Amino acid sequence: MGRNLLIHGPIPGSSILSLLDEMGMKSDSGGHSLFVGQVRADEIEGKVVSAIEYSAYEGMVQAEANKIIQSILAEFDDVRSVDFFHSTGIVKAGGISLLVLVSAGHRKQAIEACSKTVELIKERLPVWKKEIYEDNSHSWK
Amino acid sequence: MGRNLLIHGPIPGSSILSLLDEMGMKSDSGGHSLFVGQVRADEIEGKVVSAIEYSAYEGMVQAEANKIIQSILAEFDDVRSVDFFHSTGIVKAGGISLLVLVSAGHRKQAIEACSKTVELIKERLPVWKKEIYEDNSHSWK
Amino acid sequence: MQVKVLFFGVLSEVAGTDCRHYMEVKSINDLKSRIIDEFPEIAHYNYRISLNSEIISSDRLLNENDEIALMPPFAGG
Amino acid sequence: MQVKVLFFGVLSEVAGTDCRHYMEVKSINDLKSRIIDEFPEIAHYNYRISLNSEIISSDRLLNENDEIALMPPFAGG
Repeated sequence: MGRNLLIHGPIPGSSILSLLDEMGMKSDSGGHSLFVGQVRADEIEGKVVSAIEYSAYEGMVQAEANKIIQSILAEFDDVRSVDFFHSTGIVKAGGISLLVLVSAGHRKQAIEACSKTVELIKERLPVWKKEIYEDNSHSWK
Repeated sequence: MGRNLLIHGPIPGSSILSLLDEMGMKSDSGGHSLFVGQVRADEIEGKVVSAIEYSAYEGMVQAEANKIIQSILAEFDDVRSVDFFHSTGIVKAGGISLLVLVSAGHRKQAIEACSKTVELIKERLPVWKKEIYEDNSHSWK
Repeated sequence: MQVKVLFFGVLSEVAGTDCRHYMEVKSINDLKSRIIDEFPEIAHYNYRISLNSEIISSDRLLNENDEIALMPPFAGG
Repeated sequence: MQVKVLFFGVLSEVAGTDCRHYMEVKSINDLKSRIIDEFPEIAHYNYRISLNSEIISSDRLLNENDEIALMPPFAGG
């Protein structure tokens, strides 16, 4: 991945479109699986989440992302590319905080590898989140 | 689904964006799983696929689509919405012929239900395809 | 009494058309015989039959304006 | 001799900062003692330690300009 995977604030729809445009150039791919993670206006103990503030260990995040991508490419031989973006800073409820795109020759590996990539991001990417409630109180997750 | 799920020719990126815009209004969803099916420039017995021509039984396709959607909503209790589009007519290699979007409260059911929806579409949607090769010969699939 | 028959996928090529009307056919089995008489090659293909958009697996009596489709295995996606 | 310590997630709130420098610390264990002396509440949290962006699970000797991070469980996505 040549670009910066961390995006300040919510991930704009245009990032998704530009990834889709790149797809069009890879006519050897038959299936693309995308996962879009959105901040949910959850109610927790009577308080509604209004936003999440993400922080990342920026000096470590790219190296961990590369390890995740290499591990997916090693496990799934039909996968042609793995890309993802994660927000830092504040993302309001309804905003997109994670975008994962996996392209493969066929649908099966595209879908499985995308699901596995999301799991690895949650497990290994040095990112933390602070839930901010409508009353301006907060809680670390 | 109020709109027509059959789209003549390749599915434009703008359809994907408009689905994503609708997502933004559902802040009770936490995960969206998309599958994008693309026509692959496969080489088959020395001939390269230049396009696929899809035909559908239009009088039956919407009823089958509704059954697919109802079956997914019944199986996955965290799923909030299921939408998909399929091309009819000619889609050149590199063009998008299938778009599936499933939104759920949490990622696990979004991903599983999207994968299941793709399988049901292949199994139940009355759609046929004719592979057209670069030498203008063709083969029904 | 007339029914409409739709030919999909490879069968539209075998029949040379995607739609034909048949007169005075009593049942699905009767209709199948008529179609195979006309297009013997269709007998070599694997297909399902729908009657008014519902897939059926046994014989049925036909009524005026029924729509029957001959459907090879689906290949969407 | 000086090292840099980064506090992430809830630990940045407990420490009241996301970055501090410590002088004359020989090892990770030595550093941990110093941090806990200063912020005793940190002992109640679950966290991993990285040294120059690599997660470590045993003691290490420290060198000038090393970067150490205290990382609660990741919560991306």
